[in-house]
Amino acid sequence: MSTREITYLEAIREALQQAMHADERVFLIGEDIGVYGGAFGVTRGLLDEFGSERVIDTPISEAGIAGACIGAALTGMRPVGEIQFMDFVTLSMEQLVLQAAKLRYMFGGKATVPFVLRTPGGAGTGAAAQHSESLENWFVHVPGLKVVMPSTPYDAKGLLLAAIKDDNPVIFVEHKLLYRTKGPVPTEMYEVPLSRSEVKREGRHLTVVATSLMVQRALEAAETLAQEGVELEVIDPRTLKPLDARPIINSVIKTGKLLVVHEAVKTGGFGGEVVAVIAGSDAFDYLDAPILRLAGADVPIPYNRTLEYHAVPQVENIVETARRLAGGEV
Amino acid sequence: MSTREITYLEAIREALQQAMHADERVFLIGEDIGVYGGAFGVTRGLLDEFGSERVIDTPISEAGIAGACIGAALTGMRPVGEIQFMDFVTLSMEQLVLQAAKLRYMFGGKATVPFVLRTPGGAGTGAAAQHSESLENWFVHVPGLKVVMPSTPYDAKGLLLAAIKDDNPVIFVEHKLLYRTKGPVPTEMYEVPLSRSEVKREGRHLTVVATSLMVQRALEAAETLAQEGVELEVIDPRTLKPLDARPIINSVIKTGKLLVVHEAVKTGGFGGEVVAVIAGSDAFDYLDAPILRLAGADVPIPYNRTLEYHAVPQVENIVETARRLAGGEV
Amino acid sequence: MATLKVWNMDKTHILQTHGRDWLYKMMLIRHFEETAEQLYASGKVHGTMHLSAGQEASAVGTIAPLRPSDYILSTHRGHGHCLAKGGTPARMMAEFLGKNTGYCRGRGGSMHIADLETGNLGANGIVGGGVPIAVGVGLSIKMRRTDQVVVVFFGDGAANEGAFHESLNMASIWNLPVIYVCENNRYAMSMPVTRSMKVERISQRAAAYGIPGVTVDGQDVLAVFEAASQAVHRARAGEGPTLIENLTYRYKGHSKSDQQAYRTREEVKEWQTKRDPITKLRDRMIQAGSLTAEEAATMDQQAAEEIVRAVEFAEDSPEPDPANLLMGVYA
Amino acid sequence: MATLKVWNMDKTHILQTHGRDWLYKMMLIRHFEETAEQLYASGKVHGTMHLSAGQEASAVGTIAPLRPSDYILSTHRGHGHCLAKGGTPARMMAEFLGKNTGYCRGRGGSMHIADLETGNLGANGIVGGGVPIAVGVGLSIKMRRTDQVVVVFFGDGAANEGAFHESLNMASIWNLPVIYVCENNRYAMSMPVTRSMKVERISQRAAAYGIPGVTVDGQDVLAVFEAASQAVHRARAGEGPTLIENLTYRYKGHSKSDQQAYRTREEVKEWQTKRDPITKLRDRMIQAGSLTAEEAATMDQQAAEEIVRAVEFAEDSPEPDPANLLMGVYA
Ligand SMILES: Cc1ncc(C[n+]2csc(CCOP(=O)(O)OP(=O)(O)O)c2C)c(N)n1
Ligand SMILES: Cc1ncc(C[n+]2csc(CCOP(=O)(O)OP(=O)(O)O)c2C)c(N)n1
Ligand SMILES: [Mg+2]
Ligand SMILES: [Mg+2]
Repeated sequence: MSTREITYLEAIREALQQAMHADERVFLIGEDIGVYGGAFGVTRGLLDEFGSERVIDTPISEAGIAGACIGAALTGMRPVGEIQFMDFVTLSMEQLVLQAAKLRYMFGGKATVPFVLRTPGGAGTGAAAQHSESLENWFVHVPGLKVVMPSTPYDAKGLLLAAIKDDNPVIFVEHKLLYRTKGPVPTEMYEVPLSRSEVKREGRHLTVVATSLMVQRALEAAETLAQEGVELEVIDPRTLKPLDARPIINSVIKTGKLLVVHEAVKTGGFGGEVVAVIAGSDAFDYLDAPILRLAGADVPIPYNRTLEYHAVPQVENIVETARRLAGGEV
Repeated sequence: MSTREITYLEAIREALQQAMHADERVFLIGEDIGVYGGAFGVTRGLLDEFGSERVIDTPISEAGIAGACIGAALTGMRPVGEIQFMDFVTLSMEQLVLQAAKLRYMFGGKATVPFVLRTPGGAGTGAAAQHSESLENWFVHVPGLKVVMPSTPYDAKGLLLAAIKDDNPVIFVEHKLLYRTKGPVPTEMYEVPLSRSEVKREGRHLTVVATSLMVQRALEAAETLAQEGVELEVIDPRTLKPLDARPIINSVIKTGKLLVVHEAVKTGGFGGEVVAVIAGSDAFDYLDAPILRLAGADVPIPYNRTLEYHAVPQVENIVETARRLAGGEV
Repeated sequence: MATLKVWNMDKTHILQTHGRDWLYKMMLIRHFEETAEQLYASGKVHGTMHLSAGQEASAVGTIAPLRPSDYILSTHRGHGHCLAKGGTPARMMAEFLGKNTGYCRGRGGSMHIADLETGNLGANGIVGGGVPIAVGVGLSIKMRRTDQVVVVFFGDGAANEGAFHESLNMASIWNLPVIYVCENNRYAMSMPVTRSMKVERISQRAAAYGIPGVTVDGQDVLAVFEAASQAVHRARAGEGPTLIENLTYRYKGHSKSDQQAYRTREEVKEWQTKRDPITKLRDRMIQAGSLTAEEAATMDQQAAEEIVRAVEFAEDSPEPDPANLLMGVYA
Repeated sequence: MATLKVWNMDKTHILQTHGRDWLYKMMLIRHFEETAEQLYASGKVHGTMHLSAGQEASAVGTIAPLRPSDYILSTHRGHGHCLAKGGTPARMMAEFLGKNTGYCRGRGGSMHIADLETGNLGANGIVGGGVPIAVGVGLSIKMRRTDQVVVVFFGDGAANEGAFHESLNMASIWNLPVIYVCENNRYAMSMPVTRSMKVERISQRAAAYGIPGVTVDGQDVLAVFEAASQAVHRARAGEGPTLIENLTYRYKGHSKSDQQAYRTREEVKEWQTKRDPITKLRDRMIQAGSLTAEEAATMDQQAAEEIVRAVEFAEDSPEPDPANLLMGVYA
C-alpha cells in the first residue's frame, strides 16, 4: 500500500469515494452535499463522480434524513447520511434513538439497520452556541448505536470504511478543526476496527485519555511536558461505543494516574464514563491520585473569540493540569 | 402545616393545582392532559378546575409543545409542559437544548425562560423499548437546564413547586412506578430547593447514591442488609443538575465506599458523573474499594416480563452488590 | 392539485373474486383482537395494547392490492395490518405472550410486531415514527430498481407531527413509491380531529406537497381497495406518492387505560351497529348472492378456531431465557 | 381556504407618510451589511454571517405595521429584521465585534442578536428554530389578553422542517395572533425551492391549516406592507394566523463559505439591477414627486454615516472579561 499525506477531510472523502465504488448499495444523503459539496466541502466532487441518485441533496429536514437512512438500510441499502452540524442531530433524535438503535432488538434480532450518520462537532470557528455542539455522549448512552470519533486522517478513513461495512447504525463524529490537519493515509482501502483504543503516545507518568481534537492537543501537551521529563501516555478510544477499555486499564495500572480530556461540556459527558470504568476496574488499586477530567466549561459556546477560547480545553490547560497531576499536586 | 399520606401522583397534582391558584401565569400544556387527565391521570380534574385556557390539550406535536413553553416563558408566562412519555422528548430536543437552554446565555443574560417540562420515565410497565426511556443524563449534559427527579411524594411536591418558581427551564422527571407510592405530604405549599441532596438513610459501611425509583429500591436493600449488620447510607441527589455533591463527598469520606444506582442504561449515564465527581474530589483519599455502578443493562427495554425485570436493577441486585462491596469482596 | 383519476372498477366482479378472502381476514382480525383483550384481562398479556376493532376494512382493503414483496410500515394499532399482510396469528399471539416463538422473540410485544418475511417492516410505538422511514424505503426501492411500493399507515393524530410534513415533502419531490394511509378514526387518544386541526379532511394536506389526496369511507372495504389500488398503480408507474384518508372508527378505548370521557356511548354504538365493516361486507355479498348467511357464519367460526389454535401455540411456546437478555442489540 | 380580503389602501398617501422612513431604513440595512462584510474581510469579525442584501423590503415592509410592543422572531439572516424593529446599529455592530456593549454582550454574535426592548425575541441559528416558539408567544399574548401580535420570519428552506408544520397547525387551531412570514429567496443554501418542494408557492401550504396564505412581491415594500397590514389586522382582531410569502432574493452568498455554484451570475445581476427594493422605492417616490434624487442621495449619505458611527462605537467598546465566561447561563 502506498501512503501519502492528505488532510482529514480528504481522507473522509476518499473513504466515501472508495466505499461507493466498491459497493453499489452505498449512497450519500444530506443537505447541500451535492453541488455545494457540504458545508465544509467534504463531499465536493462526489456529485460529479456518482450522480444525483447516489449523492442526494435533501430539503432541510433532519428527521427526514435520518428516516431516509433507516428505511433504506432496513431494505438492503447502506446509506451514509450527513447532518450538517452536530447541533442539528437534536432534530433527528427520535429516529436515531427510538428507531434506528432499537429496531433490531425490538424485532427480536431479525432486522439490520446498517448506516452511518456523519456529522461535524466542536467549537472553535466562532459559530457560537447553536453550531458548536459536542453531543457524542448522548449517543454513547443509547444501546444499539456505535459512536466513532476519529482524531487523525488515518483513523478517519479507516474508521469510516469500517463503519460503512458495519451492520449497525454508526454515529460518526468529525471535528471541524481537524478537517485541515494532515497525516499519512494509505491510498488503498483499509479498516480501523470499531472498537480498538489506540495508544497514540507511550509514557509512564500519567495516562491521558482524549477524544477527537483533544487527542491532538494532548499530544502537543505531551511534547511540551516531555521536555520537563514528564511522560504522558496518550490514549485515543477512537470508538467511544463500544469502548475498548482494556488498554486504558492497563495504562493506568502502569502510570497510576488518569486524566480524561474532552471538548464536550464536562457535566454528564463521556469523561464520566471513562472515569467510572477505571474507578470500577482492577486499575483502582493502582491509582495514586484522584482521577481528573478536563473538559468543556458548563456553558453554551460563546461567540466572542476569547470567551470561546476559554470555554474548551486548550493545550496549555492540558499541560497545566497534567503537570499538577503527574507531580502529585492533586 | 398539616400533613397526610398521599401518593406521589397526588402530590404532583397538588403542586400543580396550588401553583396555578397562587400564580396566574402558570398554565399546563400537553397531550391529553385535559378530559383524559394525562396518560397516567396526573392532571385529572384540573381541566374542570381551571378551564381549557389554562389546561391546554395539544395536537401530537412534541416540538410544538416545547416551543409553546419557550415562547410563553420568554414573554411573561410560567408554563408547565407535559411530554406524555420521556421517550418522546427525543422529538423536542432541538427546542429544549438549542433554544430553551441557551437563549438566556446567547442573549447576553438578558432573557429568562421559566418553564417546567414534566415527563414520566422508566421501565416496569411492560410497555417495551419506546415507552420506557430514562434519558435524564442527556439533560444533565446541557448547560442552562436543571434536572429534577423526585423519589418520594414529599419531594415531588416540594421540588415541583420550586421548579415552577425557578427562572430557568427545568426538566422534571417523574417515575411511572412511583405514581402509586404513598408518603407524608404537607397540605400547604412548600419548596424543596433545587439543588439539595438528601441523605435518605444514614449508615456507615457504604454510600449508595440512587435516583428516582432506585432510591426506594436502595432503601429496601438497606433494610435487608441492616439485618446482616451492614449499614448503607442512601443519598438521593433529587436535583441531578446542578448536583449538590458535598453530602456525597462527605458520606464517602465517612464510609470509604461508593455504589451508584440508577435505572438508566449504565454506559454514558448519570452514574459516570457521580463517580467522576467523587473520584476527582477530596474523598478520593478515603476510598478503600473500587467505585461501582449498578444500572440498566445496555439494552432497549424488552417487552417480556422476565427480560424486562432483568434489564433494570432490582432490590436483590442492590443487596447483592452492596453486600459484596461493603464486605470487601470487590 | 393533482387528483386520482376515477377508475371504473367492476365492483361485482371484484367482490366475487376477493370478497371471501377479505371477509375472512376481517373476521380473523376481529377475533384476534377480542381474544387478545381477553388474555389481557386474564393477566396473561401485560403492558398495554391498542385494539383496531372497527378499523378492519382499512387494513384489509389497503393491503389487498399489494404484492407479497411490497412493504408496509404499521402503527401502534397494527394487528390488522400485520394479519392483512400475511402475518400468522400464532406467531403474533406468541409475541403477545412474550414468548420466544413470537415475531420478535418476545422482545417487542404488541407495539413492535414486525414480520420482515411478509414485508411488514414493523408496528411502531411512536406516533408518526414510521412515517420518515417510509422515505428511505421508497428511496431504496427506486435505487434498487424494483417495482415494489410501500404503504405507511398512521393515525389522524400522527398527521400533526412534524415528521409527517418532512416525509410527504421528501417523497413528493422525489416521486417515491410511497402510499400514505391515514386511518382517521376521529380521535387521537382523547383529542378529536375537530380540535386538533382546522381543516376538515386530512387529505387536504396533500395540497401542500402537490400530490393527490383522497378521503375514503374506511368502513367500505371496496372503497378502500379502490383508492389503494389507484395509489399503488401510480406508485408503481413512478408517478409518486398519494395521501389516502380512510374515515373509520375504533370501537375500544385508546389503550387499556382509557376511560373514554371524550366521547359518548351513543357515538360508539352508532358506528358499531350502522357502519361495521364486517357486517357491511357480509350483507353486501349476501345481497349480491355471492355468499349465504350460513357460509358467513362458517367462515366466522373458522376464523375463531384459527385464533384458538394460535393461542394454544402461544401458550405452549417457551419463554425467552434471561441469559439471552442482550442478544440482538447489535448485529 | 380562507383568503385575505383585498384592501384598498391609498398607496400614494401611504408612501407620502411612510416612504422616507422606509427608504432610510432599507438604506441603513444595506450599509450595515456592507460594512459588516468589510469588517469580516478585514478579520475584525469572525465566525460566519448571513447577509440579507436584496431582502430589505421584506424586513421593513413587514415590520412597518407593527407596534413597538409587538414581537418578532427572526432568523440567521436577521440584521434587517433587527434594524427594522428599532434596533440600534451601534449595539448590533458591537455584537458583531464580540464586544461587551453588544446586544448579547458578545456572547451571541450575528446569528443570535436579540433586542428584547424593541420586541425582537432573537435571531436564530437553527433553520426554523423560532417557528415553534411563535406558538408560545401567541399563546402568551392571548392569555395575557393584550392585543399584541408576533411576526415570525423564516426562509423557504425552513418551510420543509417539521417544526413549520407543527407550529402552523397549533397556531391555526387556537387562532393565535401569529404572522408567519416566509422570505422565499429561491434558495436554501444551495438548494433551489424548485427542487425542495413540489408546490410552486409556499403560501399554498396555508391550505393544510385552513388559514389564509398569500404570495407577495417581496421587492416592493408597499406590497409587503399591505399584506402584512392585513395579516396584523386579522391577528389583532382574534382571527388567527396568516402565512405570507415574500418573493425575494439574496445578493450575496449564503454565508461566508459559499462558492455559489448553484446559480448564475446573470441571475444575481438581474435581480440586483431590475428588482432592487431600494432603487425601486426611491424611483417610485421620485416619480410620484415626493422625493428628489438629491434628497435620496443625502439620506443614503446619512445612513452611511450612522453606520460609521456604529463601527466607532463598537470598536471603542470593551471586550468581555473571560472571568465572566459563565455569567448568564442560569438566572
Ligand atoms: C410521539 C408520540 N407522542 C405521543 C404518543 C402517545 N400516544 C400513543 S397513541 C396516541 C394517539 C394517536 O392517535 P392517532 O395517530 O390518531 O392514532 P390512533 O391511536 O387513533 O389509532 C398517543 C398520543 C406516542 N406514542 N408517540
Ligand atoms: C436545523 C438546521 N439545519 C441546517 C442548518 C444549516 N443552514 C443554515 S441556513 C440554511 C439555509 C436556510 O435556507 P432558508 O430557510 O431558505 O433561509 P435563507 O438562508 O435562504 O435565508 C441551512 C441549511 C441550520 N442552521 N439549521
Ligand atoms: Mg386516531
Ligand atoms: Mg432561502
